[in-house]
Amino acid sequence: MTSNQFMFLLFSAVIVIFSILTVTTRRILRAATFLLFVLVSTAGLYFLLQYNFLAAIQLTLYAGGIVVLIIFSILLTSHIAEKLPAAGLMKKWPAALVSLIGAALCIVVILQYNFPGSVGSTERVNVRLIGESLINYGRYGYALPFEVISILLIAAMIGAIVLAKKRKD
Amino acid sequence: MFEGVPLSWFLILSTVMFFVGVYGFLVRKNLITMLMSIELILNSVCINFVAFNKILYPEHMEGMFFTIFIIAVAAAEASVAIAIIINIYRRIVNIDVEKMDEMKY
Amino acid sequence: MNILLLLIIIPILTIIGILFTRDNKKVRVVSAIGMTFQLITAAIIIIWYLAERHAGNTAEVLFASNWVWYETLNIRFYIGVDGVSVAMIGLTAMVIFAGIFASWDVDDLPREFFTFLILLSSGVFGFFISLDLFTMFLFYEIAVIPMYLLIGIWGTGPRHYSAMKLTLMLMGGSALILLGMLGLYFNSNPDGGPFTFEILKIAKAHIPLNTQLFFFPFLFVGFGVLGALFPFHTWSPDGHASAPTAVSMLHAGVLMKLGGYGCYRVAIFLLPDAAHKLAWIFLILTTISVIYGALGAIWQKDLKYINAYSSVSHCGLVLFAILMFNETAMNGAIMQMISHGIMTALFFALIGMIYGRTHTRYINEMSGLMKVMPFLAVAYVIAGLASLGLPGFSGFVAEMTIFVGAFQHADTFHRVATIIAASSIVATAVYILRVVGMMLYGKINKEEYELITDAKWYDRLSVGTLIFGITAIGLAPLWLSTMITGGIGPVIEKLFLAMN
Amino acid sequence: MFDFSYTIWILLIPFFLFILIGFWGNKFKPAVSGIVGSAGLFTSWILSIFTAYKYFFDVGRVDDVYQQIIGYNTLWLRFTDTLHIDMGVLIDPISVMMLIVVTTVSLMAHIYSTDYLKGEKGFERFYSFLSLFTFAMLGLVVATNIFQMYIFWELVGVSSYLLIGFYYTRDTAVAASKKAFIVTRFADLGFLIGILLLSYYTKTFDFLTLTSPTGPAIGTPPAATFIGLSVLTWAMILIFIGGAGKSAMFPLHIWLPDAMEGPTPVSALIHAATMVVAGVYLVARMFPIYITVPIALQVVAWVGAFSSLFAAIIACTQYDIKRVLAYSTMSQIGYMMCALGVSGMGGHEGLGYMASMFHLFTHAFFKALLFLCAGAIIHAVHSNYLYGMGGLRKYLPITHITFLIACLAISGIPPFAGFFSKDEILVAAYHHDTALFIIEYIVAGVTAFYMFRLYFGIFWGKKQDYHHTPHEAPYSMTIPLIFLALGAAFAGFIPFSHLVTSDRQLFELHTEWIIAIPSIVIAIIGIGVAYVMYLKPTDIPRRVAHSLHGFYTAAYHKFYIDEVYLFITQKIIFNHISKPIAWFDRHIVDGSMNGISYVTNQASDRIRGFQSGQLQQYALVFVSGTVILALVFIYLWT
Repeated sequence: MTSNQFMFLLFSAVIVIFSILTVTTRRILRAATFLLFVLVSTAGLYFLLQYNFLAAIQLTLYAGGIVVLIIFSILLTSHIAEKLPAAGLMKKWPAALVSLIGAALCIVVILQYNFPGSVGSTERVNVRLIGESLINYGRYGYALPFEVISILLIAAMIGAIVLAKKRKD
Repeated sequence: MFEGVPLSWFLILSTVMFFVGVYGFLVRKNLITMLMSIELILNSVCINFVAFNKILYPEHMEGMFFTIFIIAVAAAEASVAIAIIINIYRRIVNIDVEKMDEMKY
Repeated sequence: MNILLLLIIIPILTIIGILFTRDNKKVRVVSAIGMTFQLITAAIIIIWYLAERHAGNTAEVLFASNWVWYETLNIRFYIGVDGVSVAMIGLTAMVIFAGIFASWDVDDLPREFFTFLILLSSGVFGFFISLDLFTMFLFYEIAVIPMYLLIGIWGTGPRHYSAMKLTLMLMGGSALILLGMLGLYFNSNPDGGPFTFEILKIAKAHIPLNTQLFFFPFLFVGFGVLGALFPFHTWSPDGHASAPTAVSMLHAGVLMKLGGYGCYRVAIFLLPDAAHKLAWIFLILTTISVIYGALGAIWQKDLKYINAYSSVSHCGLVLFAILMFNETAMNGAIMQMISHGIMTALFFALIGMIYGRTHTRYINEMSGLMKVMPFLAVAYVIAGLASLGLPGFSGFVAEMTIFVGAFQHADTFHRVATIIAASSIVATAVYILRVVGMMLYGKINKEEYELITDAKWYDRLSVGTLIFGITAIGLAPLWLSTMITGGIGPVIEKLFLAMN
Repeated sequence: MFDFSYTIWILLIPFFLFILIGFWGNKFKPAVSGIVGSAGLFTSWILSIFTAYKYFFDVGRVDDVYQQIIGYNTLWLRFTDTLHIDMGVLIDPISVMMLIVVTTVSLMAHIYSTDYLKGEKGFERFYSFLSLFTFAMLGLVVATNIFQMYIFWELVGVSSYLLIGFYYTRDTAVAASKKAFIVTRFADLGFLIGILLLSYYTKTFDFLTLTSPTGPAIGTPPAATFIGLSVLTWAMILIFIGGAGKSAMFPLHIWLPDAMEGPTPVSALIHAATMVVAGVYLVARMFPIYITVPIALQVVAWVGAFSSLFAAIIACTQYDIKRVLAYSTMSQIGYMMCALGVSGMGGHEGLGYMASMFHLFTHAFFKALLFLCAGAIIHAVHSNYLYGMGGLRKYLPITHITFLIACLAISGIPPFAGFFSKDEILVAAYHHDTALFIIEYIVAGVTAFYMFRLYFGIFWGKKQDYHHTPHEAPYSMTIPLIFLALGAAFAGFIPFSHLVTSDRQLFELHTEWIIAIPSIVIAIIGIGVAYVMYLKPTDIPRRVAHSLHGFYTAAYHKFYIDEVYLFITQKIIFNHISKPIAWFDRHIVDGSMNGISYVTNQASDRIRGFQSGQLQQYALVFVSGTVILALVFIYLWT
C-alpha cells in the first residue's frame, strides 16, 4: 500500500463516516460539525491530488464560509439542545432503498468500466496559471464563466439581503 | 502525475457520498439539514471533477475550474437558501419541510 | 349589407345598449326594444323570403353572403337561408321575444341576465343562418356557454349541479360534433384541392362510404345529445328544473332544436349514405325516446320535470321523423321543431309564472288555480291541449305530418315504429290531463292561494305571443308546410341518390 | 247546379260564436252570451233546414239517385301529392240528416240552457264551449275526407272534455272529463292507425274516392294481408275502434256513464244525440268499404249487439236517472251499430243501413228529450237519484207528458217514432242472423222495462217529502221539451227509405207485421213488469234482486269493468310501467351519466393527491424515477 493509497483511504473513511453521521444525527449543531469534518477531509483529498489552490478555496470558502453561515442560521432558527425528531420509517426505508440501489448501480457501472490510463505529462498547477486562465478569453480561458459567476454572486448577495430583510409590516 | 490510487476509488467514494446526501435530502425534515445534504451532494460532484481531471487529463485544468465555480455557486446557493429559510422561519416559526405544503394541488 | 346580418347585429347592439344603461330597471326595456326589432326583422325575412320564392327565385339558399375569414384553412363566414332556417329564425325570434317579457321581473343582476340571454339568442340565430361548418360550430358554442352561467347564477334548486351537468353533457356532445366536423372537413375534397367547411360544397363531394360510416355517429349523437336523444337526455330534466323561466323557454324552445336542426342539416345532409346504413339504430333509439319520455312524464310530480320528459318525447319525435328520409316526415320534423319550440316555451313561461305565484312546482300541492288565475290557467290548458296534439294547434299539424309521412315508408319496420311512436299521443293525453286536473281544477287547497293575482300585462304579452304562434300555425299550416318543403328539397334529393 | 258553398257558414257561425263568446263573453252580462249563442245557432239551424229542403226535395236527386255534392272544399295541409287534408263540406243524405239533427238538438240545448244554467259561474264559458262543440260536430258530419273527420273528431272529443269538466271544482267531474278524454283518445289512436293503414294502401283520404266502386279501396283492394286478414279488414276494424270509443261501445263505454257529471243539456246534446252517434256515422260513412270486408262488418254487428244487451241489463239496476239514460244511450247506439252490421248494400238489402240512420234520427229526438226532462226533474228536486223522487206528475205536468212520450218512443210503441226505426232494425237483423235478432229482441223488452221503471219511479210511486215544492220549469226549458216531444212522436212518419239509403236510391218499405207485432208485445210486457214492480212501492224489486243476487250485484257494479280499467291504468301502467321508467331514468340512465362524472372526479382526486406539496415526496419520486430510468437504459434497453 503506497502512502497515497493510505492517505486516500484515511480521508475517504473520514468522509464516508462523517457524511453518514451528518445525515443521521439528531442534533443539528453536530450535523453541521460533522459536515465540517467532511469538507475538511475533502480538502485533504485535494491536497492529495496536488490541487493546493483548490484545497485552500475548499477550506476557506466551504469550511470557513458556508459552514459558518449554516451554523449562524442554525443558531437563529433552532435551540442548540433541541433534538430533531426522528424521521418516520415510511420515509426512511424508501429513501434508503432508493439510495442503496442508486449507489449500487453507479458502483457496478464504475467497476465495469475500463478507464484508460493517464496519458499526458503533468505539471504543477501554480496560482499564476490559474489567474491567467480565469481572465483569459482564448482557448482554455474562463473569462466568461468568471464574469457570470461574479454576477451570480452579486445577485445572490442582493437576493439574500432582500429575502432575509425584515418586512416593515 | 498521481500514482497509486485508481480512478474508480474516487468514483466509488463520491458515489457513496452522493447517495448519502440523497438519503439525507429525502429523510431529514429540517430545512437546514437538507441544505447540508445538498452540500454533500455538491461536494461529491466536486471530487469527481477533480479526480477525472487529475487522473485522466492531468495536462488540463477544466475539472479544477469547474470545481471552483461549483464552490462559488454553492456559496451563492447557500446564502440564498439560508435567507429563504430564515424568512420562512419568521413566517411560520418552523422550518419543518413537511409543514410547507401550501403549494399543493 | 345582408339582412341576415341584422339578426346578429341587433343582439350585439342590444347588449351594448344594456351595458350603457344606467338604471337596472331600464335594462329590460332596452332588451325588449331590441328583441322587438329582432322579431320584426325575422318577420321581414320570412315575408321577403316568401316573396322571393313567389317571384320564382329558385336558388338553393337566399340572402347568401360569403366572406373569407381565415384564408389558410379556408374558413369562411358564409350565411344564407332556405325554407327550414327561415322557419327556425321565426321560431327563435318569437321565443326570445316572449322570453324577455317572461323574465320581466328578474331583479337579481338584471343587466348580466339579459346580456347573457341575448348573447345566447344571438348564438342561436347565427347557428341557423350559417352555411359553413366552422361558423356553425362557433355559434353553437356561443349559444351553449351562456347557459351555464344563466342556470348557475339565476337558477333554483340544485342549480350548480344542474348547470354543470347540462354544460358537461352538451360539451361532450359538441366535442363529438367537432370531431365529426373535422372529419367532414378533411374529407371535403376527395379529388384534391383545398378542403372546405362550406356545407353546400361538402354536399357535392362524394365522401367514401367507410368514412361516412365512421363520422356519422359522431355527428348524429353529438347533435342528438342536444336534441335529447335517449339515453343522452338526462341533462334535460335537471337542467330545465333548475333553470330560470326564460332560460328554460329558450333552452327547450330553441336550443334543443339546434340538435334536431344539426342532425338534419349536417349529419343527414352531408353523410346520406351512412345515414341510410345506420338509420335503424337511431330509429330504435328515437322510438324509445318518444314512448319513454311520455311514459316517464306520467309519474312525475314536478311541473318542470313533466315538461322536460314531454320534451324528450316530442324532440324524440323530431329525430324519429328526420330518420324516415322522406319529404313528408322530414317536413313534419321541422314543423314539430317549430311547434314544440313554441309550445314548450309557452309551457315553461306558464310554469315560471305559476311558480312565481304559488312558490311550488309540485302538482299535488296545488289545486283549483283556475279560479284565482283564469288567464294563466286557460293558457295552460291551451298549451296542454296543443301539446297533446289537438287539431287547431300546431302540434297536431306537425305530428300528423310526421305520422302520415313515416307511415308512407315501404318498409314494415318503419311502419311498426310509427305505430309505436303514434301511441305516445295517448300517454301524452294522460299526463297533460293529469296536471290540468290536479293543478287547475278542483277546489283551492291553501288559503294563501286565494290572494294570488292573475297575469300582469307583460305575462299576457309573452303568453299571448306564443299562443298566437301555435294557433296561427295550427289553423293555417299550409304556407309553413310549403315553405319548409321548399327547403328540404335538396336533402331529400341527396338521400334519394344515396338510396339508389 | 245549385251552389251549396254557403253551407260552410253553417259551421263557421258556431265557430265565430265560440271565438266571440270565448274572448268577449265576460265583458257583457251572462244572458247576452246565451242570447247571442242561441241566435247564432238559430241561423245555422235555418240554413240547415234550408239545405235539407233544397237537397232532398229540389236539387239533390238526379234520376232517382241522391248525388254526393262537394259544397265547398279548400286545401288545408298537403302531405304528398295525393295525400292532403282538405277542409270542405260534403252534402249527401246522411250528412244533411246529421246537419238537421245536430243543429236542432244543439239549438234546443242552447235555448234550454239559458234558464237551466242561469246564475252559474262560467255561463258564457258554457256557451262558448257549446258553440265550439257544435262547430266541431258539424265539421265532423260534413267532412269530405277522413282526415277532416279525424280533426273534428278530436275537436268534439275536447269540447266534450271541456263540457264534462264544466263544474271543474267538483272532483268527480274532473275525473270524469279526464276519463272521457283519455278513453276516447285511446280509441282514436286506433282510428288514426286505421287511417294511416288505409291511406298507405289507397293513397287517398277522400271519401268520394274511397267509397267509389272503382276506387282504390273497393275497385282494386290491396292484396296485402296480416295474420290472415286483409289489411283493408284491419284498417276498417281499427277505424271502427275509433268509432266504438266515441260511441261508447263495449269495452270502451266506461266513460259515458261518468260523463253525466256534465251539465244536463250537455248530456242531452253531446252524450245522447250527437257526439256519441259519431261512431255510427263513421261506419255509415265508410259503409261501402265495410260491405267489402264482411269480417269487419261482423265485428261491428256483434259489438253493437253485445253492447246493447250489456248496457240494457246495467240500466235496470242503476238509481242515478242520468246514468240509466246513459246506459240506455249506449244500448240504443248498440242497436244502430248492429243494424249497420247486418245491413247489405243497395235497395232492400240495405235495410239495416237505412234503419240505423232512421234510428239515429229518431233516437236523437227522444233521447235528447229524455235528458232534457231529466234536467228539468233534477232542476226541480235537486237530486239525481231515483229513490229521492216519486209522485212528481202533479208538480211537473209538461215534463211528465213529454217524458212519457219519450218513454213510449224508446220502447217502440206505435205510433211513436222509436217503433218505426226499431222495427226496421229488428227486421234487418231477422233477415241476417237469428242470434242477433234474438239479442235485439230481448233488448227491446228490457228497454221498455227500465224506461218505465224510471218513469214510474219518478212520476208515480210513493210521494216524497221535498225540501221545497217542486215546480215546473220555465218556458225556455219547456218549449224545447215540447218541440222535441213532437219530434219523438211524429218523426217516425218520415219516409226514410226515400231519403237515406245505402246506395242513395230510394226503395219502398213494407212493415213486416210478423216482426212488428211480437216486438210491440215484448215492449208491452216490459212495461207491464215495470208497472207491477214500480207503480206503487212494493217489495217485488227487492225480492227479484235478491233472487238474482250475484248477477244483480255484478250488474249494479257495471260488471266491474271500471275496476278492470282502474286496475290496468293504476296498477299496471302507473305503478308497473311509468313508475319503473321514472326510476330507471333517474337511477340507471342518469345514474350512469352521474357515474361517469363520479369516476372522473375520483380519478382526478387521486391524481391530485400526487401533488401533495411535500417536497421530499417529489424528490423521492424524482430520484426513484432517475434510478429506474438508469436501470432501464443500462440493462433492459440495450
